[in-house]
Amino acid sequence: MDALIEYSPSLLGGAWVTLKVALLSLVLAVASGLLGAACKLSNLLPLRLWTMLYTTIVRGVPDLVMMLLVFYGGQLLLNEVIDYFEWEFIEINPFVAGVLTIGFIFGAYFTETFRGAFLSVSAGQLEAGRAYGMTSWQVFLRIMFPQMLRYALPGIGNNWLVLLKSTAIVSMIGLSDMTSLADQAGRSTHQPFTFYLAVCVLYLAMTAVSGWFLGRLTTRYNVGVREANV
Amino acid sequence: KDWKEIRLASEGAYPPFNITAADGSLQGFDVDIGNALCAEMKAKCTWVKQEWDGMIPALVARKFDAIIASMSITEERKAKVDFTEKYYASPLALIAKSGSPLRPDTTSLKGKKVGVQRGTVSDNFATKYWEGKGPELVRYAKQDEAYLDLKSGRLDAAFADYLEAYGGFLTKPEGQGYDVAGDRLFGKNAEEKGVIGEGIGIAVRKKDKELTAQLNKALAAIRANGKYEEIRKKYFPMDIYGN
Amino acid sequence: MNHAATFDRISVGDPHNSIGLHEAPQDALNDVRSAVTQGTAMNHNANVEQVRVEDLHKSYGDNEVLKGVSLSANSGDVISIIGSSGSGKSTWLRCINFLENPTSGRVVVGGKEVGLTRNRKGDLVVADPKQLQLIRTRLSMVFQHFNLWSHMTVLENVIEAPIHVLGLPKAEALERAERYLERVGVWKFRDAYPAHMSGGQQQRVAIARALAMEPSVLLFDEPTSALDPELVGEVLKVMRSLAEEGRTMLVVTHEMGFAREVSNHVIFVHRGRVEEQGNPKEVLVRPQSERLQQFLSGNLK
Amino acid sequence: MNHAATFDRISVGDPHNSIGLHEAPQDALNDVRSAVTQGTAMNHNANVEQVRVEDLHKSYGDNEVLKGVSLSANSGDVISIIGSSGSGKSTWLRCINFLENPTSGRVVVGGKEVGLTRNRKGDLVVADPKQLQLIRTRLSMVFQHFNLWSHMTVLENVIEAPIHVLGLPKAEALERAERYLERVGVWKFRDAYPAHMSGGQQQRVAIARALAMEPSVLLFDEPTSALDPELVGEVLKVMRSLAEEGRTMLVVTHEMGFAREVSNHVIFVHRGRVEEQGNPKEVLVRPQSERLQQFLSGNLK
Amino acid sequence: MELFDFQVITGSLPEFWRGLLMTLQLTGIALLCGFAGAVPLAVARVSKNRWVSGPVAAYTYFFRGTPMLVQLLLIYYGAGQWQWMQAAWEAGNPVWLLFREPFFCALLAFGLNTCAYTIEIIAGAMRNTPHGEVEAAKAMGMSRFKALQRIVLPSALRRMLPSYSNEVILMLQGSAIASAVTLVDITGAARNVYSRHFAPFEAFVFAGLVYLVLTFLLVGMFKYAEGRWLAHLAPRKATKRKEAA
Ligand SMILES: Nc1ncnc2c1ncn2[C@@H]1O[C@H](COP(=O)(O)OP(=O)(O)OP(=O)(O)O)[C@@H](O)[C@H]1O
Ligand SMILES: Nc1ncnc2c1ncn2[C@@H]1O[C@H](COP(=O)(O)OP(=O)(O)OP(=O)(O)O)[C@@H](O)[C@H]1O
Ligand SMILES: [Mg+2]
Ligand SMILES: [Mg+2]
Repeated sequence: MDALIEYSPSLLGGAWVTLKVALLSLVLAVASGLLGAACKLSNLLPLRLWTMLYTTIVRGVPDLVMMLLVFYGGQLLLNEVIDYFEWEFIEINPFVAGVLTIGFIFGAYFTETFRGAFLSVSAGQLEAGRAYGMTSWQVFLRIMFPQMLRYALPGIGNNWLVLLKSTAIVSMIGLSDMTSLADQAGRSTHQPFTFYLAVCVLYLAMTAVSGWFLGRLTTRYNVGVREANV
Repeated sequence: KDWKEIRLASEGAYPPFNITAADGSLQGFDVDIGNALCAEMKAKCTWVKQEWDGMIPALVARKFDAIIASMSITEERKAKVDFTEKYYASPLALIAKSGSPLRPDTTSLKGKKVGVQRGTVSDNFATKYWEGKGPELVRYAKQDEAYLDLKSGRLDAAFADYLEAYGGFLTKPEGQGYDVAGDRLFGKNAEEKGVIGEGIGIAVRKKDKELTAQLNKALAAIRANGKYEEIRKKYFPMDIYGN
Repeated sequence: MNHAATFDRISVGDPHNSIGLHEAPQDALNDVRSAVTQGTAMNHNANVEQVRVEDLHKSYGDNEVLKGVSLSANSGDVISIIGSSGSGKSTWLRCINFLENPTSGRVVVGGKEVGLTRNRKGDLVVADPKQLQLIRTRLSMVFQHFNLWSHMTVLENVIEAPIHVLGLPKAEALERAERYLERVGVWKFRDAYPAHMSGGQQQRVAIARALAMEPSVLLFDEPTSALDPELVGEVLKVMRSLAEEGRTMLVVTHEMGFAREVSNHVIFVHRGRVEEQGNPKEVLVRPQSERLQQFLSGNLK
Repeated sequence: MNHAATFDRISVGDPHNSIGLHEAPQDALNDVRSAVTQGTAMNHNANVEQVRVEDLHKSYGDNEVLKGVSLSANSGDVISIIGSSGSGKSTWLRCINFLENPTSGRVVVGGKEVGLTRNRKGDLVVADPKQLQLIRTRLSMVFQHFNLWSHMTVLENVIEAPIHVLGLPKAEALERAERYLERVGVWKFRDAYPAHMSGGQQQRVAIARALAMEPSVLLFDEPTSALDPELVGEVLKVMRSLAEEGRTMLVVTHEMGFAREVSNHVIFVHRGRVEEQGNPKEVLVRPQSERLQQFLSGNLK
Repeated sequence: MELFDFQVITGSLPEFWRGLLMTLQLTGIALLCGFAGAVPLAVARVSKNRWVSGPVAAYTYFFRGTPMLVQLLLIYYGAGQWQWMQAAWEAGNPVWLLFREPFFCALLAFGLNTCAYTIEIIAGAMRNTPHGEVEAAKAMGMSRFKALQRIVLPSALRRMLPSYSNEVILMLQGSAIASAVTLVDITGAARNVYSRHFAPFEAFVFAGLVYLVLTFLLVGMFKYAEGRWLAHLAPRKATKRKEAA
């Protein structure tokens, strides 16, 4: 317990890193997810093929490998370029690389979630939008998106929780997130379980907050809907 | 480059050599040695914490300039990076319940489960000389997980760096009732010595020969001026450099 | 009708001709907007052709639903389209504003042909999305299943398109919404969500939503199916006054009384073909074709 | 009517009385099943009361939609419920099979009162779920919005309940499905999904789905709203033959012709109250109340 | 430095093969059990009765809220910590002996985890079943259970397919942490190879390729499943039907 108190400032610092990485990646992932879903449902074959490739490869390659490739592979390539031009060493910022990689990976998962939700919006609703002269963008923004969110929220919740925990892989590229700090603390103090449990509590706290927030969103986007009484 | 600034990396999860302090900073034998070397070289040191799995790729990708993380000098690693001279060396040891009749050889360990940390010298040694000849090898990601399983009874013995076992387990409360079983292994012949390795060194990019040379010089200097012994006494009661 | 002049004539399968439209789409849109905003001023000339459909075909897979249908509607025309279930009435209406892509045929809106090009599936699609939008702001549709936006209240449903498509200021859109919701008698439900309303109430909201666009052509797909006779009478009155304002209406309906009283032309569709058409007073009273006779004989009224 | 005897009489607000039902619910269910399976045999006695509703009230929040309505229907009765939009017709029908929980009132099905108890919200709910199911197998409903199961084909929609609720063997359910789908003319669409069908086709599937249950009472909510006159005639025929078989029907409708031709009793609902009722030949021709006169005056036919 | 040393891979193919089998067993069994458990629990999850839905909510909250690695370590190493557990092992208690096996511990952690996620996916889809369709089921005299079994669940299970494909793929990759409890799955094999040859790119990229192939197969399966079971949601698609002329 003493050890836990002693390490708590550093753990909380790690929690802050985790949260920052997770939230920024989420923004990126949702954006790429929406774009991906829109492409997958579009009439243009090349777009569909592209996103198909994106979602399959990105979901197919483990996060860890992706991280190694982007960060170290990318840096190696960059170094070649730097040496060629004899520039000063430019370092890929691990924070930026982490956010980009995780955002990019989870963009693929969000693509699938959003695609399923888009399919659930009844065709008539969209037709009405189109029939009134809305542009595709307006139909998307004003009709499809608000209605789709209701169907997507459960999936978004799942993806977010997985994403939150996946941020642990940034320790691979030298960022001290909450999990890696707890792991190191556990080993340094020979009390691994104390710190595992502490991590669980921190994650659960984050989950509780996001659960509350998702609940609010659900109420907001279920307005006007008669929920099936199952 | 004149190496007035050096970025050093360590893991921070390998007590007592490198650990993470409560404030998140790195501490331990490796870190003290690194700082002493920097002082000797009149260079400014910054420490980077890095997960073990990404250690060598990160060095190659120039995320930092040298690894001081109790990394054994082995042939495979030498293919990727250069090493300085050793800064300590450790024999291997079989850890089991105090008074256990087990010995570090295939006959005694027949049918027994022996835990090793994946990718360490003990793993290499056991794989080379024991695998398929009696003992069943179980590989762990981290050394202390092997100790946990040893205590819970899933393992009959753990095979590890003697110094790590000494500092990280045997002298700790959780290591009570456990001891080194049989002799410590230094390597009976040249081949075995080759596997056990030349000791623990500092890894440097192949390109930076100059840095390797400077580190070697500084290492010799702190061994000569007593600084090394001073640090060693802080952690271990016995000699750990070997010959 | 000067706004119509900005539509270019583009022939089927030749998207390159649409360059002219790309040069001034914004102007064209503003033009329509102001025309629409000015209300009915543009519709006074009763003999301007508003919609013409020529030889329209539509297949779903190998099921040919429309086998070459044509119609032409001038300002102030009310055309009823009748026919048995599954004969292709809804599909026809939906092809006119390109919610469904026809397999072949021509559509002329406001005097200018809609530029079409073939997509990979072999269906015709509008070559220029801007033109498609323009067309759709001029043709408002009331759906068979209402298709009210379920996440919006009644009022939001009605002001949505005027504000975001026509670009009306909110105050004006609200004023329109009040006018038309009052006209169909559902103003008091303005803050309810569609899911909490009765069928007839929903249908009237759908009508108000279409009216609030003040389009030159209205497409109705069974606009009174959920209404009681009294309301049918009300809606009938509304539609008559719209016709007098010079608006064109195409109405798919099952109510022969409705077809007889309101429209000046009736088209009987059978198995994807126009079987008979003409003045409803004649066609419905003295049907020529056997099919129409049979169709009308089931009629109770 | 021996199966009706297994329904217990339970008074409102006293769920403890329902013990008798718990003792033999399975028997009761089998009983109904066999009765239903025997087809129409049970319905020959034309003077058996099938449904009675007494003083039914229903509020949504503080909006009282039904203000005490009553009706009684014997075997073979066809009762039309007419009234303006929003007057509470659908709500009434939905209260009869407890899709909506009434605020107060009594419902008697097949001669036995439905045991009711109050839930936390103060609405009346059926005390015994088993009894509720029994009631619902005897009262089949055709919805205003069809509510076909979107993930099933037409055929699957129709055989679903006969197999899984009545426990019919599949072969027999298929045979029934064919019979009724043929009867309403959509047998050829049996493998299509509802989303790919025209409005009238969907409505007919919904009717066939209800018929395939061969219930003693049918509740129709605007069963012909999406149908053309010819089909209305067809459905009319089907309903007549059902009435001759002795089935009871409650029909919410806007088609006065329909009410006049098919039903033997018509009820005019206005603002949640029964304003006038009686023989349609009289009521619809010589309406007494001012409201009904006004209501019918909008009628074109 | 050569970019990719193929020798490293060819030399370790048998190890990778055994790893592949381990990964398939782990994820396959965990997904099956997780799904089987998730269906009834999802029904409980959407129940209006708090005493029924509450415990399920607590369960999914915990398992979705904490890292699977930590859960696995707690189950595996945590079990080994208890004196009584060790005593039970000594005594040969068949139930507790299961906890001695890393395979069982991993399966337990994975199964509980995927079950929790799947519950939320199914429950979400169930809540979004079109209102009218549930009413129609009730009106046909279906009991609550029948309506669930015949209408709500079939419809929800179809609509959840895209989300569930995510879960399956996440589980496949999540199973990589099995190597933390001494199991040699694909990732474990890669780690062994990595530490033996010090070729991180070769080992991990090859493992990545194996996962990629597995994912391709899964995506293909899901695409097929969607084509088969989600046809009714496909944007107005042409259907071939036998029109009686
Ligand atoms: N779920 C609900 N929540 C609140 N109000 C409702 C709900 N359902 C219906 N209402 C209101 O109850 C009233 C009666 O509705 P009902 O559907 O019974 O009308 P109706 O007689 O069937 O009309 P129509 O002929 O238009 O179908 C309407 O004013 C409607 O707005
Ligand atoms: N998306 C679709 N895919 C395949 N076939 C379709 C689709 N939509 C409609 N159809 C078929 O096209 C035919 C015409 O449908 P349409 O909706 O135009 O009929 P309708 O004349 O409006 O009939 P109703 O009076 O019943 O509404 C029908 O046989 C229908 O089954
Ligand atoms: Mg139609
Ligand atoms: Mg109604």
